[in-house]
Formats: sequence, structure tokens, C-alpha cells
Amino acid sequence: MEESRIGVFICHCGRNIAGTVDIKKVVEEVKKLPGVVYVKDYIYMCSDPGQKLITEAIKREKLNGVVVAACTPSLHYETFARAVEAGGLNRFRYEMATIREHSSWVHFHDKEGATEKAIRIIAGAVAKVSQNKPLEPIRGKVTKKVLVIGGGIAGMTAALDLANAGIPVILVEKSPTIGGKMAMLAETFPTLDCAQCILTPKMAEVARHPNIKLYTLSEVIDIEGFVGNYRVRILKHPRMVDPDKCTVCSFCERVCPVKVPNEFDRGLSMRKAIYIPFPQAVPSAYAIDTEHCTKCGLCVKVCPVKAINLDEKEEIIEEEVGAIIVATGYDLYPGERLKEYGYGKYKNVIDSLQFERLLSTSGPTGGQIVRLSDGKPVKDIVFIQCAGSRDENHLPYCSKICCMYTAKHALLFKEQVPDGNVYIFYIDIRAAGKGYEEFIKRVQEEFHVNYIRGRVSKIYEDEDGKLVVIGTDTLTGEELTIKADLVVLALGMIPTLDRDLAAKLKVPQDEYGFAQEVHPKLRPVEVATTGVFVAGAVQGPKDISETVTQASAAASKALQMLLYGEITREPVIAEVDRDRCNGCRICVSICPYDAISMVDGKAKVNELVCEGCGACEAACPVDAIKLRNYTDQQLHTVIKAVLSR
Amino acid sequence: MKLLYYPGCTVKRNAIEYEKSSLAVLEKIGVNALELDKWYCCGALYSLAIDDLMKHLGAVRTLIYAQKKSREENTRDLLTICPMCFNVLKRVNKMLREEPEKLETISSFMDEEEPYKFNINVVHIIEVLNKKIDELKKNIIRNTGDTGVSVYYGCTVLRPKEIGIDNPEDPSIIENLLRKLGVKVVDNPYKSMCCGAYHILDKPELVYNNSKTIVEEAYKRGAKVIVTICPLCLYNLRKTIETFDKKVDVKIIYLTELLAYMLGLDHVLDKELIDFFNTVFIHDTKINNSMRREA
Amino acid sequence: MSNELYRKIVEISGRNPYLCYQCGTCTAVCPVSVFMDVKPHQIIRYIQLKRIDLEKLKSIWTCLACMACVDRCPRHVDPGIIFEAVRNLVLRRGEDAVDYFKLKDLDKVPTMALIALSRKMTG
Amino acid sequence: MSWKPKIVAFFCKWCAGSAADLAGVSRLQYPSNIIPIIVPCTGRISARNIIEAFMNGADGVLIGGCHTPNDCHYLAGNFKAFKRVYLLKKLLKQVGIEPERLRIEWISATEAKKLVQVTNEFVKEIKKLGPLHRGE
Repeated sequence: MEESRIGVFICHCGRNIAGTVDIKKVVEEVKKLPGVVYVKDYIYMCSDPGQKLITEAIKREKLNGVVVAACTPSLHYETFARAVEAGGLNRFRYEMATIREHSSWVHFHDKEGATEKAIRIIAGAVAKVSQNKPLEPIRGKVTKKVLVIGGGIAGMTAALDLANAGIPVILVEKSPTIGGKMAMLAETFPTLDCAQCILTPKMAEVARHPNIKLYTLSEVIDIEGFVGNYRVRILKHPRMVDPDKCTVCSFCERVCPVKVPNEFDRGLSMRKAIYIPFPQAVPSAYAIDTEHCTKCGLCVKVCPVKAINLDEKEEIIEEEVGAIIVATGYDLYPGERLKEYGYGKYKNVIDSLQFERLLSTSGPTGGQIVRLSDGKPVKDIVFIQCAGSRDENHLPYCSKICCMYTAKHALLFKEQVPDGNVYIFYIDIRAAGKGYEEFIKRVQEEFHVNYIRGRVSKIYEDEDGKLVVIGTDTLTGEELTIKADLVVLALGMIPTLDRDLAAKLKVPQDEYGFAQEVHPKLRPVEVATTGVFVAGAVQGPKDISETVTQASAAASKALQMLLYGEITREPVIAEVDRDRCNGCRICVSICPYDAISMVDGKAKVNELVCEGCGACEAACPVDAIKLRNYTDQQLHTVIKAVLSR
Repeated sequence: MKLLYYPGCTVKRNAIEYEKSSLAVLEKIGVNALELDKWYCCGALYSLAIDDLMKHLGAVRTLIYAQKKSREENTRDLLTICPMCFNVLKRVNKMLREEPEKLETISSFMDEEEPYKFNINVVHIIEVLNKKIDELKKNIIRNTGDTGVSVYYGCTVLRPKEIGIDNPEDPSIIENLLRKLGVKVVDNPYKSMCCGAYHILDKPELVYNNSKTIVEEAYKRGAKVIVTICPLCLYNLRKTIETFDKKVDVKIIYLTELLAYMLGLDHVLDKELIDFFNTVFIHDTKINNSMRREA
Repeated sequence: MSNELYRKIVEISGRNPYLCYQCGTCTAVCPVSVFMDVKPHQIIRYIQLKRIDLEKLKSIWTCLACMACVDRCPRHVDPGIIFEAVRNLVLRRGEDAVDYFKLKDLDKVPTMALIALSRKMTG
Repeated sequence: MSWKPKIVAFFCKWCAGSAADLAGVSRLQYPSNIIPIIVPCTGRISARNIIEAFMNGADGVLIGGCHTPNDCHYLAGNFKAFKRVYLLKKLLKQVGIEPERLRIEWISATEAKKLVQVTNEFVKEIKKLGPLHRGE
């Protein structure tokens, strides 16, 4: 290595540094440091003349290393990096020594100590820079195709946004149709649009879009590769019905002898083993539930278009994509865990999605709200909010949407049963959102809904089949007993993100299982792994409009990456000295990003995946793997430098 | 199966019939309950104040004595039948395990005893019966026909949930046991609501109020018998029935008395009670025989 | 004064009354709240406000420590445990909450009741 | 002149390092004996780095990283550091160096006050232990 010619530039920062740190002494001491050939102090190094000092000194003094002793790099790293580059030096041959935040500002009562410490900090930076290697950013190619996991409103929106921008999309959905939970809803708050009416046109658009390849009854089983270059394996379960041939004539369904609870109606109706979840399903075709089908063959016989093949096998499809959007959605908290409310024990205690099905004109009762135990009309109805939410024994978080949909349920109930009585148990009403508070007000004003601020202790069925709801009204402090025909639990939202899939995608999950974004405010759709984005309720409780917004954001982030055509990454990453590597694989197991693989018995770092944490270097027993510009050798020189004197 | 057995004060004084029937039932199904020859008052109520360690002393001493015994007898399970004793002993045991530094403080009050090494496992008779359900089934000689039996758990075997033997909001362990033995069980939504417990001494009207709800709900649903596992619950429910203006035809008994009857252990039951059982449970000999054959 | 009481309550109970969001679950599940003039959630509210008038919070003596509220409290404020702390405050001043001469049927009631009552009301 | 301990502080750049910046911006004051060395992640710090510090004259080594479990920018570097420190402390004890001379703390980017508090405590602790005798 050529001899070090390091220039040190010491900033006074007005009086911010110079007022505490004895600059003259620092200059003198720094001059003595090994490799330092030039030292210059200036009142404002970040100013134009200050920067010029650096640029010119590099050229004039033939400097091959620069240390700027000033503020923190988070403030002015880039400023001085440009000045260094203007002088013709690689930016990695420059370091900052933070003598303002880490010394002058925190020790202004100890001028001597601060000066001493500043010298040590600069000595460390000089030691480091003298061994820094010049580095160039790493560039990689990008496959212009996106995988979207989950075909609910989030996945569909992201897929359509991307497809409309000309990017091919692979949309993977585990059920036989896209549409997700939104397809199950009756009307949506606060506008009371019919969910199906706004959703089904979108579903049709997804189905016919030339840029979208849809895989239903499919799941992602494996992901390899890295940002811009993912190889995914998709397991396609047999549908056993050819969607291209099926005309949805329903002959098969009529002859099928197997009946199972219909998950689309959340168990409120039965369906056959050959079924179509709902008439507007996309793809518009029947599917066979392989778990329950007895392969009796009756459907094959009656199918007029010979669309059914009971021997169809599962299939594994491989796709290459550049980015991945995770939109696997949510589920309701299991109501059975709330024993006090009798969910699962009494037929007339139902959850909010079941109530949506009761409200829906395409639901099991054709939109009639009835008691599920005996089909009698419902006169008195109780809604219980925060059923499982905001409760340390269940879900500590607020599920956000329940206040609004409960108000909507109350309104829709009152429209159907004007003389009915509605009671809503609540803790707080959270109606933050455009038009939301107005909606709640309307429910109270026009429909005379009884909002009861309090909780329910227990529910049981009496001899007449009425539910006895016992609770308290915290505002009067009185006990309350309400006889109800139907109780609807506003169950909280839990994410549906399989731990295995999350691990494969390296999507970190928070303590509740929601996908953890990089930054809750500034980077809400990105996760720690570059190239993977999240959208919808998988990231946190959300209503439809927020979900759609976030899905579009995720699509635009993916688009940004793909349209640029290549990815650039920081070059401060690990590299392997192949001569030293003994193939022990410790680094492979320790790498949090799976960036290290074994090639010909030796470790190899994937430059596009490595994030540069350096855990591998700390763990390598033979010093074979190094984090560029943070090698052990360098750190030890730095340690010596800061401790010497 | 061998267990150490902690009786407690009430079982020895006011609930002799509970102990007699419990031990007889256990013996019948091959469970040997070895009564500790030395035990201390459990304290009846677990102190909730975190700085009040002295109040746990009796329970700790009992656990230590049981630990000594456990080495001789080679069993770590300490059986209780009184739910209050169960509650206190199990909570003290749990607290010691989770906060061993508290055990240190408590130990400094004791000179004679050996250190407690968390060797003891406190169990309630329900848990034992539930484990031995097959043995029970095998030995049954009388069934209870169509007569409704309702269960009243009280609170102390269920709460707090960390030590309870079943979900406190809707327990079913005893009902399931009875159902498996062919008993017609009647649900009672108030089966885990507190009866009023010790307020029978100073605020009896409170006990009558709560217990009335418990008894009436069971009765309304057709129960002729309410089984309990607690001497105080039993007393309170019986006492409450006495205050009713209109007589209700429902009897409060210990679960183990019912089991003793079904197992034919008549020698531990009062004649009066056997007569009551014989009238209230109309036997179907056919089922009886077939059950015996199965066994 | 109230501040001192508050500090002691927190110390004895190990619970944080500020976590209470007044949902009322404790009052709803309390089997004896109908016998209380100040309800469990209101007691917690007074403590939260540091308006601790022991005379006013008498309904803590009605509490049986059945643990129903402790099992269900969504914020682990655990009113039942806080009430025990308040009871202790009174008992530690040497004031008893029971008059043994007024107890009924002492000879017939199972022993456990007397021991339990003594534990709650005399410390 | 009274003896002043020398303490090396390895701070990860995301959490403890940012906290050190914030301490500066907030003008919080703490002893000047602590010399920060900023690394990408506490998971980068090897046992050897720590030993080198002790060998080269440090009387104490402080490691500041992100809170467990989820704050680590690199998913779990903080856990790796924690395990290393845990084992290394046992080793230090064996070779006659007080394990209290090595300390690991989780300090988020906003916890400048915690950084100051930890620094004060640690300097006090090291002063109590006295200089590290390195077999001179």
C-alpha cells in the first residue's frame, strides 16, 4: 500500500467547537499522528470556502486520505464527501471525526478533557482512514416483474397499479377466488357503498388484465435470491375444474353429495365439496375442495363441458421477479377464546363478519337478520366492541375498524328493523377519519342507537332462547341486564402472515405477528429486506380506504425500483479471503440475510444481499471474512490510536 | 397412585362427610391419599399485598413438611379437597417459584425447617378424578337416570386463571366428568360466580342474594341436585334455600357424595342422603346392567 | 396526604392505577358490585385522581377478593389487588373492620369463613 | 494529578451512536473519559475487539446497541453481542479481570438521557475498581 498522506481539517463551528476545545493544541497534536501530512483548521468547514480548502488541499498536497473533524456525519457526511470527490479522491478515503456532538457539546465544563477527547477521536479517524479502501457502489440488474401475495383488496390494488404501469405481475391467492374479506362485506362505511358493487369490477379487471398472471388456490412455498432477482416457487393446488371450460352451470354442485360449512358465509350456510365461493368469483369457475371430496365421480358425469378432472395433481411453478408485495390480510380474533361471551356455545352470539353475511343480500338469509337458533326475527340486538381488542389478556392493540363497522351494523339493522332496539357496549368511540365522526353522529341522531359506555360481564341463554346480556354502564355505575335476540362481537383483527412465509421473505414481524415496516411514518410500506413491500392489514389494522392507499404506495415503491432498471447499493459489505476460509460455515449460519453461501467449499458473499452488519466478521474463527473498511485489523488500529498517549 | 393429602381445618370440623366420601371414592379407584401427620393453617385467603410475606408462612411450612414426606413416600403431589386450601397452597407455591427472593425472606422467619426446593405440586381432587375417569367409569354401579344435576364451582378452584383448574368464565371440567359417567348435566351460567363466601358472617343478605341467583338458575333449568366442592359454598347455598319464601326442590351436596353413591360406597353416606338419592335418581336397570357389563 | 396514600397503595399492590382506562369490566364482573355504593371502577378512578378518602372507599370491605376482576382486567390494573392494598392501609393503622360480637351463626358456619373474614378484616 | 480512567465505548451507529449525537445536541454533560468508536452494529464487535481494548490500556469497555428484541437494524445483532458479552465476562473473570469492566446496554436513538446515566454509572464503577493492571 502506498504511503499515507492524510489531511485533517478541523472545524471551529463558530464557537461551538472552538469555545470548548483548544484548537491550537489539537492542531499541534494531530500533526504528530502517523500518516498525517497536512492539518488545517477553519471557522466553518462546511461553508463554501471551507469545502474549497479541502478540495484544493487534496490536489495540492497530493492527499490520499482526509479526516474532517467537525459535527456528526448524519449532518454533513455528504457535504464533505462531495468536496473530497471534487478533489479527485474516492469518498471512502474520507472519514469524519465527531468532535462537536461527542466532545465539545457534552463536556463544556471540562475544556481540558474535551480537548483530550477530541484528539483521541481524531486519532481514531486518522487510523481508520489510513486503512480504508476506495470503494465503488455496487450495481445490480432488476427483473421487471412483481410478485403480489394475497388477492384481497390490497393485493388487487397493488397488482392493478403495477400492471397499468406496464409491469407484469404474478398474483398468488390461496383460496379459489380473489376478492378477500372485502367480498364478504355488505355495505361499507361511511358512504354505505355496496362492497360487491365496488369490488367486483376491480376483480374483473384483474382477471382480464394482460399484465396480470393470476394463480388461485396457490401459495408461495419458496423464495430464493435477492432484491431485483427473486426466484419464487409457487405451489398450485389442484382445482380439478378447468376454469376455461367451466360455464358455471351448477349441475355439478347439485349432484355433489358432500356438504361442509361454507367458509365464505363463515359457517352460517353449507356448501358442497364442489363449489364456487360466490357468484361473482374470479376466476369464474367451480373448484373442488380436495380435503372433503370423496371422488365419487357424480360431478364428472353431469358436467356438460367435461371440465372436471379428478386426477389433477398439484403443480409447482417457478417465476422470476424483481420485487415482492406481501398483502396476506387479516383474520378475526378467535371468538372462542372469549368464553364469557359464549361465542361458539350459543348460536345467537356471532362475530362481525357473520353479521356482514347476514346483512348481505347474497348471504345465507338473503339479507334478512334473523336469530340463528330458530330463524325468528331479531328485535333486540347487542353489539360488543373491543371484543378481544385493547385487552392485555387478548390483543393489547386497538383494531381500529370496529367502532366504525359497528356503527354501520347498527344503522343497517335499524333500517331493516325500525322498531328494533340496538345497544352498543363501547369503551371509547374512535371515529377519526374523513366523514367518520359525521357517520357516528348520524347513527345516534337518526337511529337512536343506545351507546352504552361499559362492558359486558357475561352472556347466557334463558329458557325462551333469548340471550341475557349482563353488563355495567360506567356512566351511571349501574348494573345492566339486556335481553337480546342476537349479540354481535366486534372481534379484533389479527394478521394472517404465516411464520414460515415471513421467515422465507425475511419480513420481520412485531410481537403480534404484523409485518414490521422499516419506519412507521417515513417508510411505511418497506420492510428490512430491500425489494419486499407490505400492503394492507398484514402490516396493522386498517380499513378499506387505508388499505387501498397503502397498496398503491407499495406498488409505487416497487415501481420506483423497477423503472430505474438497476439497483445501487452501499459497498460497505462483507468480503471473503478465500485463501483463509476453511469452510466452517459459521458465517452462513450467523448471517441474518442469508447473504453468504458456500461455493466450492468456501464462503461467498452475495453483494446484493449483504447489508453490511459485520456479524460474520465478528464470528469468523480464522479472520477470513471481513466487513469492508471495518476489518478487525482496522478496528484494532483505531482502538490503539484512541487509547495511546 | 399415591398422593400426599392436606385436609385443612374445615374438612376436619364442619365437612367430615366431604372428606369421608372423597377418601372413599379415591380409595375405590386406586388412589392412596396419605394424610400429612403435621400441617399448618393455610390462611384461608391468599394475601394480595406484595409486602405481606408473613401471611404465607403457614402455607410455606406446610409445603416444607410435605417436601419431607415426599421423599419418604416418593410422590410430589399434594392433594387438597377444600378449594380455599387448594387456592392458597397453589398460589403460595407459584409465588415462591416465580420470586425465589421472597422465599429467602420468608425462610428467615423459620429456623427449624429445611429449605424449600419447590418439590411440591399442589393438586385438587377434581384434577385427580379427571385423570382417573376410566377407573371411575369401570366401578360405577348406579346411574342417575334422567335427573338433572347442576355443578357449582365457586371461585377458588378457578381464579386467578393462572392457578385455576379450568377456564373461569365457562368451566366444564366437572360437567365433562359427570357426563362421561352418564349423568344428565344441567348448565348453570352462574356456576363460577362467587356465592358471597365469608360474608355469611357479617353480610348474610349479600350471600343470600348471590346464592339465590345460583340456585334459582340451576333449578329453572331442571336441576334437582347441585353438586359443589366447597364446604362454605355448600353451607351458603343450603342456608340460602332456607330463606326462600317458596320451597325449591333442589338439594346441595358434595360432588364426592354423588360419586360415592354411584360407586356404591354406601358406608360413607348418611342413610338420609342415600334415601334422597334413591328417590331422586330413578334407575333404569337396563342401562345399569349394560354399564356393569362394559366394566 | 393523598399523595402519600397513593404511593403506599402502589407500593403494597405493585399495580399502576394510571393504566386504567375506565372500561368498567371490573364493575361488570364483580359479583358484589350491586352492594357497593362506590363501584370498583370508580374506586380506581378516585385513586387515579389521588382523591383518596378512605371513608368514601368503604366498599373495598365488600370485595371478597374472588379475582373475577383481576382475571378480566384488560390493562392488568387488577382492582381486586389494589383494594387489598387499600384495606391494608386501614388495617395497618390498627383499625379493624369487623365487630366479632355482631357476627351471626358463628357456631354453625364452616371455620374457613371465620378465618377468611379475619384475614380480610383484621389483617 | 488524580487518575482518570480510559473507557472505550463501542456504539452502534443506529441506536447508541445516534443517542450520543442527541446527547450533544441536547447539551447533556457527562464525563469525558469515554471515547466512542462507532460501528455499524453491536453484532460486529468480536470478543477480540474487546480484549484488544483492554490490552491497549482501556480500563473499561462499554457497548451500546439497540433495544431487544426488535430494534436492531440488522434484525438480531444485539442478541449476538449480548451472547458474546455474556460469555466473555466469564472468561474475563477467569483471567482476573473484573467482569464489571465490560458492560452492554440497550440505548435507543432517543435515549440520550439513558446514555448519560449509563456513562456516569459506568465511569463511577470503573473509578471504584481502579486502574486495570496489565501485568506491568
